[in-house]
Amino acid sequence: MIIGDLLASRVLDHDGGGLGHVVDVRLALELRDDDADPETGDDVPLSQGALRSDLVGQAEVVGLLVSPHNGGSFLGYERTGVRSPWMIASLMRRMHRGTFLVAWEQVEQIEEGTITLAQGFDRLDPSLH
Amino acid sequence: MRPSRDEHPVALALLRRGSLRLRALVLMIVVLATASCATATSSSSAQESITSGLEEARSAVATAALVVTLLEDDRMTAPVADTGLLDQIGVLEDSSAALMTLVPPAEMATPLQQGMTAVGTATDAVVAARLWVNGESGASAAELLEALEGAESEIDDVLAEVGA
Amino acid sequence: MKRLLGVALGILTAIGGFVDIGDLVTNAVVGSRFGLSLVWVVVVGVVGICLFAEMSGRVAAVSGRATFEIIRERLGPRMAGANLVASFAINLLTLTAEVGGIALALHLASSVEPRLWIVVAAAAVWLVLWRVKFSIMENVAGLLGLLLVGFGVALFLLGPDWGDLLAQAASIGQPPGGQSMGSYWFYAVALFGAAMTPYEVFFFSSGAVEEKWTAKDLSQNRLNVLTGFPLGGLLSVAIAACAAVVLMPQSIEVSSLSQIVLPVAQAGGTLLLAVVILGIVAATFGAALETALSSGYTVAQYLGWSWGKFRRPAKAARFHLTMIVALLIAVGILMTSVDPIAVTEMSVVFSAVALPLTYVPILVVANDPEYMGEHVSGKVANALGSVYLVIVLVAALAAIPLMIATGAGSA
Amino acid sequence: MSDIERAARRVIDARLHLLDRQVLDVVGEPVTAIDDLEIVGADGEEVVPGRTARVAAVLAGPAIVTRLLGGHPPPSRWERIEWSHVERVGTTVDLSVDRDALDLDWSERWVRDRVIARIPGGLHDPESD
Repeated sequence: MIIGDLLASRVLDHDGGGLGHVVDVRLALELRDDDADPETGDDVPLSQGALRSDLVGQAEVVGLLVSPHNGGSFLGYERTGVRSPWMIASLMRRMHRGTFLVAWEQVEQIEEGTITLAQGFDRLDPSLH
Repeated sequence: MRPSRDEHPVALALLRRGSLRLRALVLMIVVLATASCATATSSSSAQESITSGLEEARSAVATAALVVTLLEDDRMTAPVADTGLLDQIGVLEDSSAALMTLVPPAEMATPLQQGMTAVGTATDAVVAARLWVNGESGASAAELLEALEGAESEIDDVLAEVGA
Repeated sequence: MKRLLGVALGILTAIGGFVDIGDLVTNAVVGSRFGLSLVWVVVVGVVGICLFAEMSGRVAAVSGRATFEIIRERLGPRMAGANLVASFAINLLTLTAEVGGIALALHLASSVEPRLWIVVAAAAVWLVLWRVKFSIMENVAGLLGLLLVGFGVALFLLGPDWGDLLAQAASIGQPPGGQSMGSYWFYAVALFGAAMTPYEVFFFSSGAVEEKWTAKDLSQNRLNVLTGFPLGGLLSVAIAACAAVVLMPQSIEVSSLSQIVLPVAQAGGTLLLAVVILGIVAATFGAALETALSSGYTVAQYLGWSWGKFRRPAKAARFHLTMIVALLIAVGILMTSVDPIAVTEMSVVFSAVALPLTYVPILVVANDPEYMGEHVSGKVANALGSVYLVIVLVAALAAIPLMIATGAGSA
Repeated sequence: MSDIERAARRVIDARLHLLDRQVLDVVGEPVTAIDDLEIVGADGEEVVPGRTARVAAVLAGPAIVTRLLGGHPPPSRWERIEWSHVERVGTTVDLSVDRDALDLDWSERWVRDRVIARIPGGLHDPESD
């Protein structure tokens, strides 16, 4: 299965009621010990500097993000604390208000284009922080 | 030049099948296409076409006069002058082609005829100037400028008559 | 001292690199038809390109990610793919116009058939892309392009009525007699598109990665952008003013490169004319390099290929192949004896149409702390950025309807 | 419950943080953009909804079709990079292998060997003079 199969799928509750569409797939990355210090200083290319880059192991699927509105792009605003520039940020928030996270364990069935959730699934907070 | 509805089978098919918005769009495109093909038949748009063709020609003659003056004053090199005049001969060709392909209503036939003659005079004058630039003509700069000026006023006369 | 020289060099390069065939032609056409009544658009465009180039340069330097990588990350493969197709097509049009511009300028200097020059020009562009070091390429083209200052000199030698020019510049929204309002706004969009062509941003941001900018470079390049582009804008205004002073009174409408240099000849004679023609060759040559590179940058960055002039060609094979193909297509288009000036006018208008798709992702990522850390956009940059978001959207939406309504400005 | 949950981990969203990002090889040379991700069940078999699932591979090339147009190219045509080769996840995804060791870079190698390397100067280092 590929992530592209899940994205934009319709999401139904156990009784077949529509909940929205899958907009993203949440993963948990196993972190390994990291000894490497980012280089800093005036003469080091900035791009090699302090950007977060983690030494990772396995990546496990932990849940699906479901938006009641559409499967479109978020431009990265919805689940982070970024609020500027105001015009675009507020538009994106409005477009994806009501987005929730559902745990992978509560996904019952996956068919082509349609995903059914288990009875009594929980709507979890979608934010990453 | 006169597309009618039955000449647009594809558009018609779309009209029958499409959504309301699509139908409106197709209709608009057909109307626009019809309108743009029909321009030459109405009097006011014939006037517009003649005017814009003549204005291009006048700009070409004015450019040529400037080129001749500059070369005579040693402010310009012969290759630049030659290219400059060649470009303007191209402009005159275009404007003459634009006038020749018009189908004017009856009352515009005479000014159109005069316009084409004027563009012809202008072309002769610019071609003569180019010969002079290339050292192939015995004419003096003053004579050339006079010819160009004559062509310009001939164009202006027609423009006035068309009512620009 | 060396530092100071570096700054000076950067600024000079930015001035020379700002003006390309699009700016040359559009400014001269506008000057001959509308006088200086559209100068305000050049001002708006220059502030916009400063803002936009600064953001994309900062994003590229801090995150190491060039513009088109970001566009795909933020817009997803579909919308970014649409942007890629549009940007590549516009880039190709602009490249075609620039190569044609080099050929026209050389034709002007020599009377040798432009078709011959097209082949020579394209081959020379490719050779530079293939062989020459990035910084040398950038500096030489920029410095020689600076010869366009000849237009400014010409303006002073012409001794115009400055008060009248100022009055023209102040008559915003009031085209001179005989010109329609539709054409006026059409050329406003075209001028805006000429100043804010997306390729400048692709080139600028990828250049930041090519040259591996450091924190030190970041401030220096901000300085280059903020002084170089406005001075380049002054060059554009000088071109328009020359046309307004000499050509407009004689109702000469600019339709060819040879007309653009007439005011220079009148003011400064053959010497100044030679200087300006050399400047036009250099400026269009530099822009041809930038657009050819941009065609490679956009495709390679979208698909994740290795790219960059700092690599050996064999280490960025598909990138180099893309540029070769783009150049061949440009030559092919020019060989159909299409008028490069007409191509130029098309490319600046479509630049305005496609601009939002490139502008929005950059604006967004410049605010993302995951990419930018402490270098995220400040309040001023965001306020200006939002104002320009509106301008960019309005210009993009208005471009096509204006083009249809005015017959591309001919009405 | 998985091992990852007990170890240090970082939660990310696939589309936001992985898809369409640039993949670099062990020396920092670009390899591809991430076109999709393949997910498998715990022992590498097909995904069972609700049961542990993890990312098995980064996909490139034809797999992009799913996200561009929908539909599904056959898995035999996917160009894969095993997830075990993924070393770091940041604004780029960094591999622990050289790009020449990967199958999916064939088109770059083909263009290099058949076209670019045959043009004089194709191996010339532009920074050397």
